[in-house]
Amino acid sequence: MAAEYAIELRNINKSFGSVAANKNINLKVRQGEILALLGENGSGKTTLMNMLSGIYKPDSGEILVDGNAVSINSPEDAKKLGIGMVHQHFKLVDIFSAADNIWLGAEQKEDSSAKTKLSKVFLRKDRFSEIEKTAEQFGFQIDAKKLVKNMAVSEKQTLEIIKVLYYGAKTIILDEPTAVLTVQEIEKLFEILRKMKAQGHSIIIISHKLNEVLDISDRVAILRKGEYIGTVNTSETDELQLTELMMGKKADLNIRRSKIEKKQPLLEIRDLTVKNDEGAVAIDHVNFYVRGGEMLGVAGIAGCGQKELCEAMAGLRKIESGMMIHEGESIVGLPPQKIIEKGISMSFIPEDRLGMGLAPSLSITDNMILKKYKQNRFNPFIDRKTAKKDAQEIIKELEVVTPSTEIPVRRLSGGNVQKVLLGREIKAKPNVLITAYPVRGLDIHSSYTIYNILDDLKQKGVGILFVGEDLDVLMALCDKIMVLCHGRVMGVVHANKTTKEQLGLMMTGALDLTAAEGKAVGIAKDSNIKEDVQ
Amino acid sequence: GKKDDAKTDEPKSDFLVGAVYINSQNDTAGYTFAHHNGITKAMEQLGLPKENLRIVDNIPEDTQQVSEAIDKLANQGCKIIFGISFGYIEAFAEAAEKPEYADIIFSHATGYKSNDKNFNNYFGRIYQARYLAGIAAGLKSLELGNNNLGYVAAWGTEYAETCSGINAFAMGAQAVNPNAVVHVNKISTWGDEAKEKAAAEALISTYKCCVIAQHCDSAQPQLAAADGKVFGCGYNSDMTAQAPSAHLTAPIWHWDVYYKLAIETAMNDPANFMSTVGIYYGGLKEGFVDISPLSENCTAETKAIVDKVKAMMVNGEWDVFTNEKLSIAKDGTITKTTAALKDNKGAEVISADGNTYFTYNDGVLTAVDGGKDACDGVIKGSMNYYVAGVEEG
Amino acid sequence: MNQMEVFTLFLFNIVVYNIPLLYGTVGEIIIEKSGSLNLGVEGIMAVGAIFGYLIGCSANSLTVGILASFLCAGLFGIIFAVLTVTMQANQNVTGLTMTTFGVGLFFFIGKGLSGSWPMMTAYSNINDGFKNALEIPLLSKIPIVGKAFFSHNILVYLGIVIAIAVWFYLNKTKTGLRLRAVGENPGAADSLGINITLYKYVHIILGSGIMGIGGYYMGLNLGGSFEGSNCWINGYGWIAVALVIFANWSTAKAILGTLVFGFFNTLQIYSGPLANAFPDSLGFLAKIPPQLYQALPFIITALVLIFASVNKKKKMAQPAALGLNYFREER
Amino acid sequence: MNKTKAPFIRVVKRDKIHPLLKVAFYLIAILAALTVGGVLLISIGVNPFVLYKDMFTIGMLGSRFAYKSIEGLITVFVPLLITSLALSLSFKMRFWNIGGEGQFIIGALAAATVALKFGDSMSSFPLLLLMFVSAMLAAGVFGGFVALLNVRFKTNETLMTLMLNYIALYLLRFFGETQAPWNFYLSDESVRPVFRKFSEAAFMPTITIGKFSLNISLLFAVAICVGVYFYLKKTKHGYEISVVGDSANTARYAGMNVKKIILRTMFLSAALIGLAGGFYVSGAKVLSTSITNNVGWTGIIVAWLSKLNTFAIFGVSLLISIMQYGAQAASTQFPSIDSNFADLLQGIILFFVLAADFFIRFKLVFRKSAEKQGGEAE
Ligand SMILES: Nc1ncnc2c1ncn2[C@@H]1O[C@H](COP(=O)(O)OP(=O)(O)OP(=O)(O)O)[C@@H](O)[C@H]1O
Ligand SMILES: Nc1ncnc2c1ncn2[C@@H]1O[C@H](COP(=O)(O)OP(=O)(O)OP(=O)(O)O)[C@@H](O)[C@H]1O
Ligand SMILES: [Mg+2]
Ligand SMILES: [Mg+2]
Repeated sequence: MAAEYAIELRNINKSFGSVAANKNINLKVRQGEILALLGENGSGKTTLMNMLSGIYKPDSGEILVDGNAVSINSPEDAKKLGIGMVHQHFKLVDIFSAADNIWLGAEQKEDSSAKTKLSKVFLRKDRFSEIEKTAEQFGFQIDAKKLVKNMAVSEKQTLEIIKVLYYGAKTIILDEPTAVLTVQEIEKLFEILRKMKAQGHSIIIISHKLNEVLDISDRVAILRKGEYIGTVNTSETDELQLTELMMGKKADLNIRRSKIEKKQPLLEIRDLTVKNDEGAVAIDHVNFYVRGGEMLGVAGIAGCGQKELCEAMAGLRKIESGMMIHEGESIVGLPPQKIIEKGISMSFIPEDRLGMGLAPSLSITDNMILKKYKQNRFNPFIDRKTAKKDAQEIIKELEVVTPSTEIPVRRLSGGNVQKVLLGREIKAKPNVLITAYPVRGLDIHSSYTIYNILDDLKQKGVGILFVGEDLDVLMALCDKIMVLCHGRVMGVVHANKTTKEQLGLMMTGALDLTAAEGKAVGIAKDSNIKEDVQ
Repeated sequence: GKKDDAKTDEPKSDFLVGAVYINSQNDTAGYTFAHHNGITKAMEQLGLPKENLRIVDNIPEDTQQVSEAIDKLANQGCKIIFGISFGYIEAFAEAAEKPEYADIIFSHATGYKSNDKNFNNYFGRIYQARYLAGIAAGLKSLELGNNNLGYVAAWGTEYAETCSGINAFAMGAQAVNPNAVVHVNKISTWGDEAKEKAAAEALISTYKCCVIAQHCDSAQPQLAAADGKVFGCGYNSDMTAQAPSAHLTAPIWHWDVYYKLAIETAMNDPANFMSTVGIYYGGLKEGFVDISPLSENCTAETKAIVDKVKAMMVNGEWDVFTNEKLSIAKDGTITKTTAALKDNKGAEVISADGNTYFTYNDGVLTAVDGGKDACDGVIKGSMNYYVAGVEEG
Repeated sequence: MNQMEVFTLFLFNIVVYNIPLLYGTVGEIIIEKSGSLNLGVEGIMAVGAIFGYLIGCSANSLTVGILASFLCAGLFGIIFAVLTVTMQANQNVTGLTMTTFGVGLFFFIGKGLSGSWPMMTAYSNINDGFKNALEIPLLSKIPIVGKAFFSHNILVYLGIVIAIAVWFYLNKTKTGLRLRAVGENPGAADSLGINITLYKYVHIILGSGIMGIGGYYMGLNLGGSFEGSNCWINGYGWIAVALVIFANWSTAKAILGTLVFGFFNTLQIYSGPLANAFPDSLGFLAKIPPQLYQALPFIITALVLIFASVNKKKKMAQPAALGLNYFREER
Repeated sequence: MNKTKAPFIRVVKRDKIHPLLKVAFYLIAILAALTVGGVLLISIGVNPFVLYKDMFTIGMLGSRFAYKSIEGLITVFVPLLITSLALSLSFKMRFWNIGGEGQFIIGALAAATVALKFGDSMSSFPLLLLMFVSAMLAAGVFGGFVALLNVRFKTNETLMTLMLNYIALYLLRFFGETQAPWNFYLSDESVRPVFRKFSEAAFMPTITIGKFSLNISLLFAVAICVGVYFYLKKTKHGYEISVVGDSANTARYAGMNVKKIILRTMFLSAALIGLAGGFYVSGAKVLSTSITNNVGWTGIIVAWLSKLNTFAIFGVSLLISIMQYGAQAASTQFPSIDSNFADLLQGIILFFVLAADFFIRFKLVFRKSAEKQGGEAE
C-alpha cells in the first residue's frame, strides 16, 4: 500500500543571497489529487517546485516521496523519483523537432514495448512515428517532426506535458501552464489533467487565475511572502477567501470602469495592412480609432495579428499600406523613437515575458530609463537619479518584490518582472497607451492594481488600446471591444451591450458585424483626417 | 643567497656581455643557436664565466621592443651588447647615440650602420663557403648525371644576403658542372618549417633536383632530401646528424672568431674598439666562415677539389664575385678565365675588366660607385640579380 | 617537366600539409557543440604533439604515438573543462591561456630535450609507419586523383574517418542528439536529467584529444625536429578555430573547408613549379607577391563567409549556448 | 525506493564577499602559482626567489638605469591598457571583436603613412594630430567594416576579425618586404628592405623629469581610461551599448537604432585600438612587422579577467605588463630561462587566478556542514 502522501515537504528553506524565497515550508500532496499552489508574485512558488524537480537544492529541510525521505540533487534524481515538471519558461531545444525533444530524455525501458523498438544508440527515422503513437496513447495529437521554433505556445505546452508523461512521471508539476493559453486550450488541458488524476497521478498546478484554480483543483495550498499559509479544500472555499489568504488582508474583486466624457480621437488607423515575419498578411485593411479617455479592448484568438498590430503602431514593423494618424499627423514610417516622443507608449508582454521591453541583465533602475533616456537631446549623460526615484516609486506603488532597485530584472520572479515593465510605461505619461496582455502571469492582487492604474490613466484623458485574452476582464474594464479574426476586424461593440457568446462568435469569424452595417467602418464622425488627405 | 655566496667565493671577472636574440637562447640549431654558441665559446676562451652573459631572447625586429631589451641589458650592467638580427639596426643605432650608454659598446650583426665610438657591425663572407658547397653539389650532380640542383631560400633577390648565397652556390656548382641549373624555391619567411620542407619536396619532385641546398633556418630541407633519396647542403650547422644519408656539407659560421675579438677588445681596450675591431667582414681567411667537414656521401676527390679552392680563397688568390671564373675539371685541374659575370637575363653585372659592379635600381641596371672597392658593398647590401643558371620557381 | 605530375603533386601536398587542420577543426566542433568556445586549440595541439611524439618514440610505435597524443591532449583539455565547466571561468580567457601555456609547455619540454633526443628517422617503426603511403586499392590507380587523394599516410585517412564518424555521431546517434541539446539549451537538457557536466567534460576531452592527434601529425611531418624556433603547430590552431565557422559546425563540411584553405595555403610553394609547368595559363602565379599568397587563405575564407551570409538566408548552425557557462541555479 | 545521498560537496553562489577576503583569494592564487612555477624553476636549476624578486621589481633593483625600466614598462602598458579598454567596449555589446591585432596594425600603418608622407613638411603638433586622427579613422573603418557586414548580412564577426588580423599582418609585411619605387615605407639607406625611420616631428613627445622621460601617451591612456569609464557608465551611448548587448530586441523596441549603435561602437572600439597602434609606432619611431607584440590577444585576456570593469582593466593590464616586462628583465641572467618559460609561468598564474575567481563567486558547501546547518535551523 502506497503512502498517503505522494510528496511531503518539511521545513523547507531556500534563500538567494539576501532574499529568503522559501521559509520553513510544509506542504503535503496526496496520492492522486490535484493540488493548486497559490500565491502572489514572488511568493516563492516556482522556487519551491524547482526544489522538487531538482533544479534547486533546499538550504535545509526534508523532502519525502511516497513516505520515504529523499535527497533530490538533480533533475535526474527527480525523474527517477517520478517527478516531472512543466516549467514556467519552457525547457525545449528550439532547433529540434518535437520527437527529438522527447527522445532526448527518454531512458531505455525493458518493460515498455513501444520504446524498445527505438534503437539504443542510433536515431532512427521511425522515432517520429513512435513518438506520435505514444502521444496518442496519452490522448494528444502532435506533429512529431515539427521544429519547436515553429510551434505555437500551446503546442509547446502540449509537448512539455507529453514529455513529462513519456518519462513516466507519477507526480506532475505545472508552473503557470495556463498563462499563455486560450480559453479553449485551457479547457483541453484541464480535461487531460482530470484524466491523469483518474489514472492515479498527483498533480501540482500553479496558477494566478482563481476561477481555474476553483475549477480544477481538489485542494489549494497558499504561500505568502515565502511562507506557507495553509491548505484548504477547494469545495469549501471561494475566490474572496483565497485572495484574502494570499494577501493577508481583505480584497475587493470588482473591476472599476469609470465613465468619462469622450474626447476627440487621438489615434486613427485607416486601411492598415501589415505582414508578419513570414511575409503573410497579418493585419488586413484594418480601420479603428482610439479616443482620449476611452479604453478600446482588442479581443481575438492568440496569433490573429495582435502582435503585428502593436508593433506596427510602435514603429517596429513595416507598414504595407494604410494610415496611422496621431492627433492629425501621420506616424507612418516614423522611427520608434519619434513615436515614443509623440506620447504613444506601447507595452507588449510577449509569451516569454522577457522577450521585449526589458533588458534582463540590467538593473531595475537602468530599465526605467530605457524609453526616455533620449529626452533632452543635448545632454549626453544619462540621468540615473530620476530613474532610481522612478524605480523606487514603481516598487512601492505596484508592490514589486525585490531586495533593491539595482537587482538585474532577470532575477525577479515572473510577475514582478512584468510590473516593472508596465510601471515604466505608465510613468512615461503617455497620451495613447497600447498595452497587450498586461496581466499575463500576474497575481490577482497585482492584476487589479493594474486595472485600476489603467482606469486612472483613462480618467486623465489617455487613450488606451487594451489587447487582452480574458473576455470577462475585457467586458468589465473596456468601453468598447474590437474583435480581430485572422487579421481582420470583425466589428467594434460596446462592452456593456455585448455578450461573451457574441464575442466568441466574432472571434471565430462566424459573425461579422462590419458587413452588417454597410458603411465605412471604424471611421470616427469627428475624425481628424480630412478627406482630401486621402 | 646562494648565488651571492658563489660570487664572493671565487673572484671572477665582472665584465658582462649582453645579447639580444631573435629566437630562443635554448635553440639547438639555426641562426640564434649559432650566435649563442659563438658567444659562449668566445667567453670560455676568454675565461669569462657563463653567468656573465646576459640575454634577452625571442625579440622580434621591432625597434621599440629591441630598445627595451637593450635597456634591460644595460640595466644589468653589460658593457658590450650584441644584436644578431638585421632588423635591430635602428634600435642599436639609437642606443649607441644615447649619452648614458656612452660606455657601452653596441655591435650589430648583418647591418650597415656604425659610428666612430661605440657602434659597429659585423658580418662574414659566407658566400665563399657557399661556393665550396656548390662545388660539392656540382660534383654530386655530375656523378648522378642530373643537372638539376634545388635551393630552398627564405628570401630571394630582395636580400643581398640570400641572393649572393644563391649565386655563389650556383657558380660553385657550375665550376665543376657547367650545365648545372639551380632552381630556387623562395618561401618568403624566415620561420615556417612546414613550408621549408614542402618547398624542398616541390623541388625534388617537380624538377627532379638531385641536391637540395638551403638558406633557411631549419634542417627540414635536408630531411626532405633524405626522404626523397637525394642529397643536400645544409646551412648554419653540420646537418649530417639530422640527415646522414643525404647531407654533403653545410656552409657554417665560426661566430666565436668575431665574438672573441670583440669581447676581448671591449674588455681590455674599449676606447679603441672602433679602431681595433671596426666594421668586421671576415671570411674563410679569418676562419670566420667555413664548410662543415664533407660527409661520407662525398668522394675523396671532392674533398681534394674543395680544399684546393678553399686554399685559393684563404690565400687571397681568388674570390667569387670577380671577373675571374674558375673551371674545375674532374681531376682537379683548375682553369681561371677572365670574363664578365652575367646575370640570368644575360646582362653584365660585373664588367669584364672587373672594375665595374652593377645592381638593378628600380629595374634599371646601374653601375655602383667605387669600382673594385664596391665589391663587398654589393655582396653585403645591394646584389639583387641571379647569375646565369639560376632559375626562380 | 611533366605538367600532370606537378599538378598531382600540388593536390597531394594540399592534403598532406593541411589535414592537421581537419583534426583541429573536428576537435573544436565537438567542443563547441557542447557549448564551450575553446580558443586554446593551438596550445592543445602543441601539447598533444609533443607528448604524443615523445611517448610514441619511446615505444617506437606509431599507434602508441597516436594514442598518446590523443590521451595527453585530452588530459590537457581537462584543465579547460575544470576551469570553465566546474569553476565557471570565462571561456575566452581560459582558452587563450591554454594556448599560452600549451605552447610554453611545448617549448619547455621540446627545448629541454632537443640536445639529447634523436630525430624521427631513428625510430624506424614510426618513421616507416608515417612515411609509407597506404595505397587504397583501385582508387589509387586513377590518374592524378589516385596519387593526390588515395595514396597517403595513415593519419590522413584517420583524420577523414574521424571527421565522418563525428558527423555521424553528432547527427545520427542519441548521444550526439543529447550533446547538441547541451550546446543549444543546457537548461532544457539538464531538466531532462542529462548530466551537463559529464557531457561537457567528455566532449571537451574527446575534442581536445582529436586536436592532439592533429598536433602529433604536424610533429611527424617535421620529422620530430625540436630545433626550429617556431612551435610545430605554428598558428594552425587558430586557423582551425576559423574553419569551424567556415564549415558551419559540420565536420563533413570541415573536410571541404580544409581542402579549400589548403589549396591556397599550398599555392605559394607551388606557384613557381605551376607557373613553370603551365607558362601560358598559370604563368601569372609567379608574379603575385608572396605576402598575397600568405594572406590568400585568409582572404578567401573571409570572402566565402561574406558570400555565404549575403546569399543564403540560411541560419548559422552555431550552438545557441556557445560560450555561455551553465550554472543550474542561475536564472 | 530510490534513495540518493546528497553529494559530498555542493557549489553555491556567494551573495557578497568581503573585499579583503577577495584580495586574499587572489593573493593565495598567485602564491600557489608562483610555488608551482618555483618547483619548475628549481627543476631547471634556477633560484625562484631571485627570479621572482627581479620579476616583480621589473629588474630595477641595483640598476643604474632603473628609470629606464619604468619607461619600458610604460611602453608595454599603454598599448595593452588602451586595447583592453577598447575591446571592453565591443565586448560589452556582445560583439566579439577579436581583431585587436589587425586593428592595431592598421592604426600603426596609417600613422606611419602620415609620418612618412608629411613628416618633413609639417611641424610636430599638427603632424602628430594628423597621425593619430588617421590611425583612429583607418582602424575605425577597418573594424567598422566588420560591423557593417554584421548588421547588413549578419556576417560572423569573430571569424571576420580573426581573418582580418592575418590580412592586416600580411599587408604590413607586404609594405615591409617589397622593394619598389613607390614603396615609401622602406628606408633608402638600406638596400635590404627595412622600414624607414620617421623624421623627428613624428616622435611621441616626452616630458623629462630628471633622467626619467615620461612618454605622454601614458597621460592619454589614463585619460582614455577615465573617459571610457564615463562613457560606459554615465553617457547615453554607454547605456545603449549595454542594452544592445543584453537584448537587441529590447533595444529596438526602445527606439534605439541598433545598427547605428553597433557600427558606432565597433568603430570606436577599433579606432581606439588604432590609436594605441599610432601611439606605439610614434614612440617606436619606425614600423615593424611585429608591432603588435600580441597586444590584441593579451587585451582579450585582460578585458575578460577584469569582467569588463574599466578600473579593473587598468589594474589587470598593469599587472600583466609588469609580469611580462619583469619576466623578461629577470630572465636575462638565467641562461636556462627563455621567453617561452615566461609564457609558461604566465599561463600558470592565469590558471590559478581563474580558479581563485571561482572561490570568490561561489562557495563550497560540504554535506556535513549542510546537515548541521539544517539541524540548527530546526
Ligand atoms: N535564481 C534566483 N536567483 C536570485 N533570486 C531568485 C532566484 N529565483 C528566485 N529568486 C527570488 O526568489 C523570490 C521568489 O521567486 P519565485 O520565482 O519562486 O516566485 P513565484 O512565486 O514563482 O512568482 P511568480 O508568480 O511571479 O512566478 C523572488 O523574490 C525572486 O526574485
Ligand atoms: N473606436 C472605434 N473604432 C472603430 N470603430 C468604432 C469605434 N467606435 C465605434 N465604432 C464603430 O462605429 C459604429 C458606430 O457606433 P456607435 O455610434 O455605437 O459608437 P459611438 O460610441 O457613437 O462611436 P464614437 O465613439 O465614434 O462616438 C459602431 O458600430 C462601430 O462599428
Ligand atoms: Mg513563478
Ligand atoms: Mg634568459
